[in-house]
Amino acid sequence: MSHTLTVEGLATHFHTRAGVVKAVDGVSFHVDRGEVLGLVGESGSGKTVTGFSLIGLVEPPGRIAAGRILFHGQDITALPEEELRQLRGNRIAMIFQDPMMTLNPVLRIDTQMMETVHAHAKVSNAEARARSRDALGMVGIPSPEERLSAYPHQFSGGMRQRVAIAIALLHRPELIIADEPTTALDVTIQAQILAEVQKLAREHGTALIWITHDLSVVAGLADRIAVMYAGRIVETGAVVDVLDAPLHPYTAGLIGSVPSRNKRGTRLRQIPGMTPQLINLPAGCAFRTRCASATAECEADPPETFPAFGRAVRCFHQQAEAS
Amino acid sequence: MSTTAGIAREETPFRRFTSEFAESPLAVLGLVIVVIVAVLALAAPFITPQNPYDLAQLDIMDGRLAPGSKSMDGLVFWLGTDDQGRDMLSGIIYGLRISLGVGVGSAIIAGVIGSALGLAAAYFGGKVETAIMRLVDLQLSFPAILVALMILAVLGKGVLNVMLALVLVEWARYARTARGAALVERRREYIEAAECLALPRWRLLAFHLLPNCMPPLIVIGTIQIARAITLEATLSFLGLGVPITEPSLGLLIANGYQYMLSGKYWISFYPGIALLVTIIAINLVGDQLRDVLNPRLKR
Amino acid sequence: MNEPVIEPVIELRGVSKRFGKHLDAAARLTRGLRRSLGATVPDQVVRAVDSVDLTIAKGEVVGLVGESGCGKSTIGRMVAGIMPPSDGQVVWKGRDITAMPLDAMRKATLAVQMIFQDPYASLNPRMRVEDIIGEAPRVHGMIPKGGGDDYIDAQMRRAGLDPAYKRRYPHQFSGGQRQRIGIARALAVQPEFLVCDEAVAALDVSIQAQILNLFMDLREQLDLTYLFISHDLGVVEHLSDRVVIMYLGRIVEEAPAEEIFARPNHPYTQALLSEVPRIDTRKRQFTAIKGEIPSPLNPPSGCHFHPRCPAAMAACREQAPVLREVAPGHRSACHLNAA
Amino acid sequence: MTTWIFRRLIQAIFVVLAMTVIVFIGVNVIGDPVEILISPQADQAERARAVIALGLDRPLWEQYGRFLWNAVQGDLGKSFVFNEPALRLIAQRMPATMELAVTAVLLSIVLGIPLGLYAGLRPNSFAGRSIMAGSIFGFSLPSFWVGLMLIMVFAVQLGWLPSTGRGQTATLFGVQWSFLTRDGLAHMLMPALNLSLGNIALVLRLTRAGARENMPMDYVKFARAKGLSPVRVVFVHVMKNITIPIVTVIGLEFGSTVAFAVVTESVFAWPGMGKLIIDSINVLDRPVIVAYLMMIVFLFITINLLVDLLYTVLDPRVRLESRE
Amino acid sequence: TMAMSSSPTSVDPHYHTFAPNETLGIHMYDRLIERDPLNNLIPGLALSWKLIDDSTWELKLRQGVKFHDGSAFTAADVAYTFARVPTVVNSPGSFSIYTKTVVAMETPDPYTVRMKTNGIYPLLPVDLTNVFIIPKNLGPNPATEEFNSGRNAAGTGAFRMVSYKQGERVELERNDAWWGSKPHWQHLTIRMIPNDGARTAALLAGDVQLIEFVPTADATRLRADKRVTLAEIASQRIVYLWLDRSRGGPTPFITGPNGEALTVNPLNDKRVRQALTIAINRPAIVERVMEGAAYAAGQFVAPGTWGHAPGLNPPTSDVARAKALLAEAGYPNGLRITLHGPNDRYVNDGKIIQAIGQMWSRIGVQTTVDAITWPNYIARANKQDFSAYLLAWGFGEATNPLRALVYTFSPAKGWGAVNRGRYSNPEFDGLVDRLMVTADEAQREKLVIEATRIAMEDVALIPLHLQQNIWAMRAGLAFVPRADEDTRVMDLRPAP
Ligand SMILES: Nc1ncnc2c1ncn2[C@@H]1O[C@H](COP(=O)(O)OP(=O)(O)OP(=O)(O)O)[C@@H](O)[C@H]1O
Ligand SMILES: Nc1ncnc2c1ncn2[C@@H]1O[C@H](COP(=O)(O)OP(=O)(O)OP(=O)(O)O)[C@@H](O)[C@H]1O
Ligand SMILES: [Mg+2]
Ligand SMILES: [Mg+2]
Repeated sequence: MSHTLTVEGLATHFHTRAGVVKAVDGVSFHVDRGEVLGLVGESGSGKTVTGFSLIGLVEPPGRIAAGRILFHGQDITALPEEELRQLRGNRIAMIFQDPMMTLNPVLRIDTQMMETVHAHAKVSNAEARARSRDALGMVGIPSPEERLSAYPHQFSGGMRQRVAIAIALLHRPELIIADEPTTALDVTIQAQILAEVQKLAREHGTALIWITHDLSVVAGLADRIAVMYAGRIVETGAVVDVLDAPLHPYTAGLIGSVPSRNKRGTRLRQIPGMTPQLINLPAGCAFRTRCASATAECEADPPETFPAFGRAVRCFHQQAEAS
Repeated sequence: MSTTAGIAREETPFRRFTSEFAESPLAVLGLVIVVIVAVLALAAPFITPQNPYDLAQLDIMDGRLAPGSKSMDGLVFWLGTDDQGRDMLSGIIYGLRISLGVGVGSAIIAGVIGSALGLAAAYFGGKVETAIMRLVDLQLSFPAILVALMILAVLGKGVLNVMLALVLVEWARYARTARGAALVERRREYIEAAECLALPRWRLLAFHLLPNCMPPLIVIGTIQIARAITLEATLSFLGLGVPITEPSLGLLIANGYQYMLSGKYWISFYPGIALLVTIIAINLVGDQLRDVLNPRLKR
Repeated sequence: MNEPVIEPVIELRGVSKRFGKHLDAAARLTRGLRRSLGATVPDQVVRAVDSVDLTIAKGEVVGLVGESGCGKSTIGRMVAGIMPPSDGQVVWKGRDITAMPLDAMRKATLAVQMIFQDPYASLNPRMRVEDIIGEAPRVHGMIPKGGGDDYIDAQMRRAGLDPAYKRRYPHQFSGGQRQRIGIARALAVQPEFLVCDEAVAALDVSIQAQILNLFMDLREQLDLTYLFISHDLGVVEHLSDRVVIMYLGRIVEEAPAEEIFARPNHPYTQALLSEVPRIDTRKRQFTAIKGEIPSPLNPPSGCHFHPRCPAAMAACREQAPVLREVAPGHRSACHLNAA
Repeated sequence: MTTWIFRRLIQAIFVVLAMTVIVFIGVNVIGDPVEILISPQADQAERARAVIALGLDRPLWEQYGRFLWNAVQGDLGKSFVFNEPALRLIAQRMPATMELAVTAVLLSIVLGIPLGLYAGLRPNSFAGRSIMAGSIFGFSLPSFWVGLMLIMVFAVQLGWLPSTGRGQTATLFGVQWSFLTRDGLAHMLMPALNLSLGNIALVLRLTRAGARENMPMDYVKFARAKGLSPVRVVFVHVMKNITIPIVTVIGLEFGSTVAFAVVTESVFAWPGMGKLIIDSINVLDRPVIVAYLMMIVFLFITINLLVDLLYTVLDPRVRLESRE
Repeated sequence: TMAMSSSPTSVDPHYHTFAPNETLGIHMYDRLIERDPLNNLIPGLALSWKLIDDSTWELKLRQGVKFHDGSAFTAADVAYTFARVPTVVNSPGSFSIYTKTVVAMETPDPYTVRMKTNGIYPLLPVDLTNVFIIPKNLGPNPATEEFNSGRNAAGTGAFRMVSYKQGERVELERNDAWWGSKPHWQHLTIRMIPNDGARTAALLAGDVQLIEFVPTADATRLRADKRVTLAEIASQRIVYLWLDRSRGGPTPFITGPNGEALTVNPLNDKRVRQALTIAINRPAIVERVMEGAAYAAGQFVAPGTWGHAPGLNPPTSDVARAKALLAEAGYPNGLRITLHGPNDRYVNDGKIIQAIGQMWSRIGVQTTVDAITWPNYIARANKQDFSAYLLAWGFGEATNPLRALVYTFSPAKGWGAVNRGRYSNPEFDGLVDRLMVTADEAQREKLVIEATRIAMEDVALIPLHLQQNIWAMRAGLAFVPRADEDTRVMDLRPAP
């Protein structure tokens, strides 16, 4: 069985003045063709760094310290930069969080799209332009031909994000990493983009890693979910399983604190304490300081356990089934 | 970005700033030189062998002596003398005093005036802003050196006149910077919060807006000091500037320049070195300040 | 469900806010020139808030929802008294704020405090926490100059902060803690009314719950009234008694919270509610309202929503609908209701 | 666009008015041109005749009014000293200054941008740090001092380059240019370098700062995520963003460069406007001073205009309110 | 190629009485009467001149002289020139000061000119050494601009103009038809390099062959440099100090020793003036400040020159006596004074006043020195703004300074025009009045010497030194230095 992407024990560390930031620390997961994996976690838990690691764009002082990233069985971490470059934007694409910042403000949309075509395909300018136009049409931008010669600032945030998605689609990639692409957008616009992404996975069989901190979005979009906390994946599983029956106390807390899961006007269930600092994090379960069921045992690293088919958890005190 | 909860030591912004500043050894060296120069300049009357501004202490018969020569009454001129028999060492230290005084003085005055106007323009907006900014545009559309030349031609020489000219030339830069910074800061929510707390306006301007506009002002301040010193030197070189009996470094260089070709290098070489070292040191400090105080370079 | 008729604390009466670019002489000259040549030159005016009427009763929590740029924050600012309206009146306990004598106005301003969205930008980075919290009470003579440490400690504790941290600077706190500092700062002047402008939007989900709980606790302890601005319908639903929906500077619908979530009347509200991702709806099919949010610089004629509305009629294009009661306490601005 | 032109025009008129008033008053305060110009042998009657000949016997406001009236008709008056129209005098001298200033600016671009880019992309490398340290010298050295040193070393000691003057010129569009001949270029090298030193440092630092600021931006990362080559990322994506502040600053500095040519020209005996203006200030040749300053104002406005136009090419976000 | 120290303002020889214009002019034009290097009159376009009655001078003109445009030089050209001089428009310094004494002119034949003056005017030949002759066929009112463009630039001189670039250079070509001895150089380029250092550097770098006004600081070094030769001569430019005599009450820049205001002007006391002049160590200034390029002066002209008063030597410095004189005058504790001077006009002007400041301080006159740029300075000096101040005066012959500097300021007469100190002495004025109506040379010299003695003894002004004029050229060339500061390339030839 070959997954589109398999990540094994990925660790990405930043060597800063203040110490080593273990932004990603032993992360393993996989995605299959046509599958949407939701990568959920709080701010600073290492989601974005994971995303960048996957396409080899971790910049100094960061570097991949351990692990393998197998793309169709080929280890990306071992590839020379030039071959990696040919993968990027071609077979693996990424969409960034902030639509206002991802497009170069001083280059026209067509330039930014066509250069992507040219980077991976030897085609004429006319052909590149045609492809760009089609991609714009695909993400639902009206009158794409005219819009091609516009500048990013003439677009609203939602449209820019759709341009970014169109750029990601140019080469029909096998894998798209979407890093919170709708966080900055309004509800109605978010819905438009989610609709397009869904269509994409369905129609092209593209594998999708959807990074977000919003459980509700994942609930509606993803097939499987991976919950990150302090650089580690604490729980994975099918969306239905994880959301209905979280095994890790952190997952449970997270779900519990969503307002609509609580009765109106009552106090929300909250996770006490704060998200931890990743600098010089001590060994052991990073969540134990906030965890109600923590014991002395938790000062050791909890191993990954597989309590059910397709599920994995790292916790000594897994929650009871159903909440 | 992510925050520290458990740091035991109290970290004031100032402490953070100093520790970041100290990261560049070159900048620290610059600061040390600036301090030494400042101390030399302040203590000039107590440490120089001669008061180079007192004509009665000079004797043209000692003029143009090479470094290390002795005067008629036994004084050793370590760096030689100029054409008036002025001890170069004393002259340089006094010159530093004038140059630094002019530079720092004008920068401070211009800074205060300019920042006040800039802040007012940003905070009050409307007509006040238009009026002030038009004035700034007007000022900035003339090259500094020309303005200074004209002013000094009108006012005549003198340390105060040079300072006045420099202030007139420089205030607009501060005003523009202050306004730019204030326009950004003014939109920040902490200003709205202060308004919401019904704090008096002056308090808002002085304790909330101003301190947060300081970093860019400090940066251009240091750079303007260096610029002012250079400009003063250039003006003195062009024959406008400070009085000839109280030469600044620039005037010392200009005086010695005539002797360049005749091999009496020390008359302009040593003041030149002093000027250079001072300006470079100030710029080193300014450079590092720019990096440390620039929020955009912060991760 | 009828609200008991109690005194409104704050009332907006036909309040509008326009933002225009200041035209200098040259710009006026060209505009005049163009006009004289017969060209139509639109004024560059943003109608951020357009004749809004809103009444908030004592002890109530009103949620204000709408998409980006629709004027939520502007309303919040006008309510908090830090931005004067262009038109209309802001009435505080029956008196027009703008017409008040200075002293009373200051009191009114102090009574309405604001909690801001950005926990990083809303605290002066150059002040210690104790000064951030203590400055206003000192200035207004609530505590003695230089003293009042106990008072400050009490405010910090009430907001869930350890007073041991009071000599620290904002950058030494996490986002959630900073938001608490902001809350303590507001509470320190003993307000009756809090405007929370997206107060939890920037926070992590787990921290968000902590702050929301704090708001609810404070409401009980201090009998506070809230204007709760958010684009997160889940949060608004959880917290508010009444919900007001805005679209492009106008109120399109207002109703008690349960009512509006159960029976949304305005097409926009309906679309909004259907698109909100919910944790309980799995693997759903997203569909989207067509079109983009129009620019407030150049809003569509008539009902602002008509270009995106599935049920738009001819009248919608020409005439702006007014708010009409469709059920007790439930008002909506849609021509469909008139038909 | 129209608004913008109006704005510039109004501003220019104000600047010119303010400037002329200042010059008239200033010259009046400094002294009497006749005293300076007239032969020392002249007696009182001759002095009085000269005062009348130059129109200096009238009250100041009348002189000013007369000047304004003539200026509106395009006549800025004749030089007291040369008895030629001030404008023509300046026009004759301008090419020399302009070519010097333009060469200086070109030098600063050609040297400043590559060095700055290198220092910006490799901020922690030895070379990057050295470039930055070196650039401090660029704007710390007073330019007159550098000029002298250049002459000392290259002309007097080594004899490689001619010391002063403009050298051979060739005619193009009816104007004499030095850059068209080898000899002229040789003469121009030192003064241009001297004049550009500060600008090189400035451009270098701006480029470096721009590179440092832009490299961590999302759009750069996105460009890389698209699989673009590093060369394209740096030279198309980053460069175009860096160019904007550089163009502004070079534009603004061009005016100062022209003005600062005063110093360089006097050190290198370069026969440009700078020397003319210094001489004119010295002898209080008011028409020339006024005409020169007007020229500078005009230059500033033109440059601002060019910069703004360039802006719209470089930075699409600034579109001069043309879309209405 | 030669380098000038300052730029001519025009090629028009009658536009502006300005030394650089003259330097340019002598290469292109001739005058009726020329000066030899020591300022004695020698024939120019006129071969001889004599008084034929009290008010008429007759000049015999040189024959066979041709203008550059080919026309022959005749008396009509002289008349034309004299008629043109006062009509030059906008002239900031008109040559009519040299021509206006000529009230009428007759040209009895093409080679004779008779000039009539108003009464006796012995100085007319001297005036004539300033007026360049231009050809009559330039037509009425030739415009200054046309000279600059080269169209009118036709003289009889040794060179003809090829091109003129204002402020930069003038290209000239030898006029082989010139009547004088043929210049060595076929082409002459005159470059303007006002910056002293740059000028010297240009010579050292070999860019130019001759430079004028060598700065004193460089002269020392150049003397030792094998690549160059110097030519030096004492000039007729006296550097001196004015003392304010225009005020009876307090003078603005003198106070008592502790800054207290005075009620009288101490400078009206001859003892004070004497103290000030003998306080100055002139040899020290000459040696240290001027680096030897000057001659200490106790009167206007150098020894050996016509009009030199024998025995009137530079006052020797004597601190003790100066102090005594001050005490005698009632200032035993000295005075405070501000000494003014320009800083950009004369050779080492700023340095000289500083040196004097040192010397005065030693006799108890605490001196502040203030050097000001020329425009400002001269305007204030003309308004008698200062108390003690430095100026210099260049003159052609000995009567000139007496008449212009020391004679009582009298606008009506046009005498004492530059008597800025407002010194006035009837006895002296009487002598000069007599002098100006005396034609006999010996008698005149006697009167000059007597008047000079009176002025110097009374310390009408404080003479400091006479400048030395220095030219420098590449080795292997020889140049005739001139007392009148003119630079004539005709006098530059390969060294024999
Ligand atoms: N260049 C860097 N240098 C040092 N630390 C870094 C760097 N980039 C990221 N980190 C650290 O790595 C950790 C993970 O960051 P990451 O951006 O992946 O978080 P995230 O889960 O994407 O958060 P968010 O939801 O806020 O986007 C953070 O603690 C961050 O401080
Ligand atoms: N100071 C201002 N000057 C000019 N326009 C403004 C100003 N403040 C707000 N606006 C405009 O008014 C409109 C409403 O702004 P407001 O901030 O109230 O929206 P909002 O609903 O709070 O949006 P968001 O959800 O993005 O915060 C926007 O189009 C905005 O651009
Ligand atoms: Mg992220
Ligand atoms: Mg808002």
